[in-house]
Amino acid sequence: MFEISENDIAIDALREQMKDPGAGGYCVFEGRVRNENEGRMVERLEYEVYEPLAVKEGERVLEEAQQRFPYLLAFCVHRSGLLEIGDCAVWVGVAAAHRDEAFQACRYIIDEIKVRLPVWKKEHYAGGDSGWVNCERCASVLRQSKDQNGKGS
Amino acid sequence: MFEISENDIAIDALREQMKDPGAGGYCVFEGRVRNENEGRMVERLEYEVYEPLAVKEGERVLEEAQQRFPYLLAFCVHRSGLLEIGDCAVWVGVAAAHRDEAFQACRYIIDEIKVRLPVWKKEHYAGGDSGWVNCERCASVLRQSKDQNGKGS
Amino acid sequence: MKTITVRYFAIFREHAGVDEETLSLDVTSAMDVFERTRARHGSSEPTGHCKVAINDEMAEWSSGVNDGDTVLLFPPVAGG
Amino acid sequence: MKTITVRYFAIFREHAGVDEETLSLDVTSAMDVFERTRARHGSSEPTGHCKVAINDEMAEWSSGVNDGDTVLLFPPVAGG
Repeated sequence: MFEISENDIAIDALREQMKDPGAGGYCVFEGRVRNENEGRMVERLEYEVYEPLAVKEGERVLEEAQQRFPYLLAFCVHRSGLLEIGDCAVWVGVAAAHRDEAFQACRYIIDEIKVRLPVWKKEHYAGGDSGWVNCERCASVLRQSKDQNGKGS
Repeated sequence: MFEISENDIAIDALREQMKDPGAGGYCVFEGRVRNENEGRMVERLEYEVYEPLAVKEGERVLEEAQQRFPYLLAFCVHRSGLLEIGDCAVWVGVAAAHRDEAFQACRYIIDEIKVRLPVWKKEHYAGGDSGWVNCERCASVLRQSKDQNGKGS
Repeated sequence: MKTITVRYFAIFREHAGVDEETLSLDVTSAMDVFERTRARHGSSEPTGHCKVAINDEMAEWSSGVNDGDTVLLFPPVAGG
Repeated sequence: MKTITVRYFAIFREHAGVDEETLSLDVTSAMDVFERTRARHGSSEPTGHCKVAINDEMAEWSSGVNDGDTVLLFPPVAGG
């Protein structure tokens, strides 16, 4: 099950759901907001999520993980909105018969979630400015383009 | 930090300790008692731990993981005594700057813990009998030896 | 001419100054839509890490667009 | 002869019927101790997955033992 949440991720409740008498291994990954990225001090973070497609793609990732590393239970919740340092931005939990499937499925899910979902991250820096992660190149292209074309048509 | 616990592992308290503003990735593994092992129905489990050496070797494993996959925080707790199906037998948590170190350190720790610590697991089966995991070959050697030598001297 | 609704996300939305707009465009593919709106979304590298969806389904840049379609333009993603 | 305290764990303890015992043994190495107590701990494969410690430090089967040492005999482990 994949969900987008506008509020704090309810980790205790998620953990309660991850119970299966056949599960010998349970692996969790939490992505948290850290105070630094590529040498810049980060003060808070904002996630924009296009929920209809993010949920569809998230469910697809969980199914792919199930095919590759058969598990008993898997959940993934991704935050949207404004987050502070230390907040949980994404939570992945996998319960499987053995630890190898649990680790591998969990890793597969987070790796794919990070690159495939329509989710964008804006970092707010200590200096007061901000930037969209992975979009700086686009932005610089824009700036050149605006310089050349005036106010962008 | 490595600990042996005679009581339920206090997972919520452990999680509270795994906070660091520089941590972007946090990986947890829980080994749980499952209801089946190698085709036999398991009803409960008993861990015997030789604590002085288990703690020493556990601490060593955490240090090795730190050398290989530098992390910010890592804790590991292993149970001793009687456990029921679904109980947490071992808990490993690693907080690191990025997810790769978190996953790899966590996996290294559980893999080493399982094979190096003086910890023994006795499974109690549905039929009422029991067996020490990994020791059946030793036991069969003993039985032959006792058959040959009478009551084993 | 086709009536196409274009939706912008994240940095594209900030550059466009609108969430979405409905335009009359002489276009065949999703790529054509991206190029026609380049001045708004501010990117000149569609074949890079940007993505596109048509009517809430992920699509290819070569996918065809029909009259009345909604085209979603996604700048490089950064989940997790 | 050396006075050696031998401690048994898990299946070895069950077989020996005691946690530990102090014996007078004519031994040089940890391996010698293992072999002299074979009838008690019930295993004939010391070089397999069994382990040994001397005075609470992990040791090799070839490690020497001294008068007064405590030798800990560990059957195959199964953590986690």
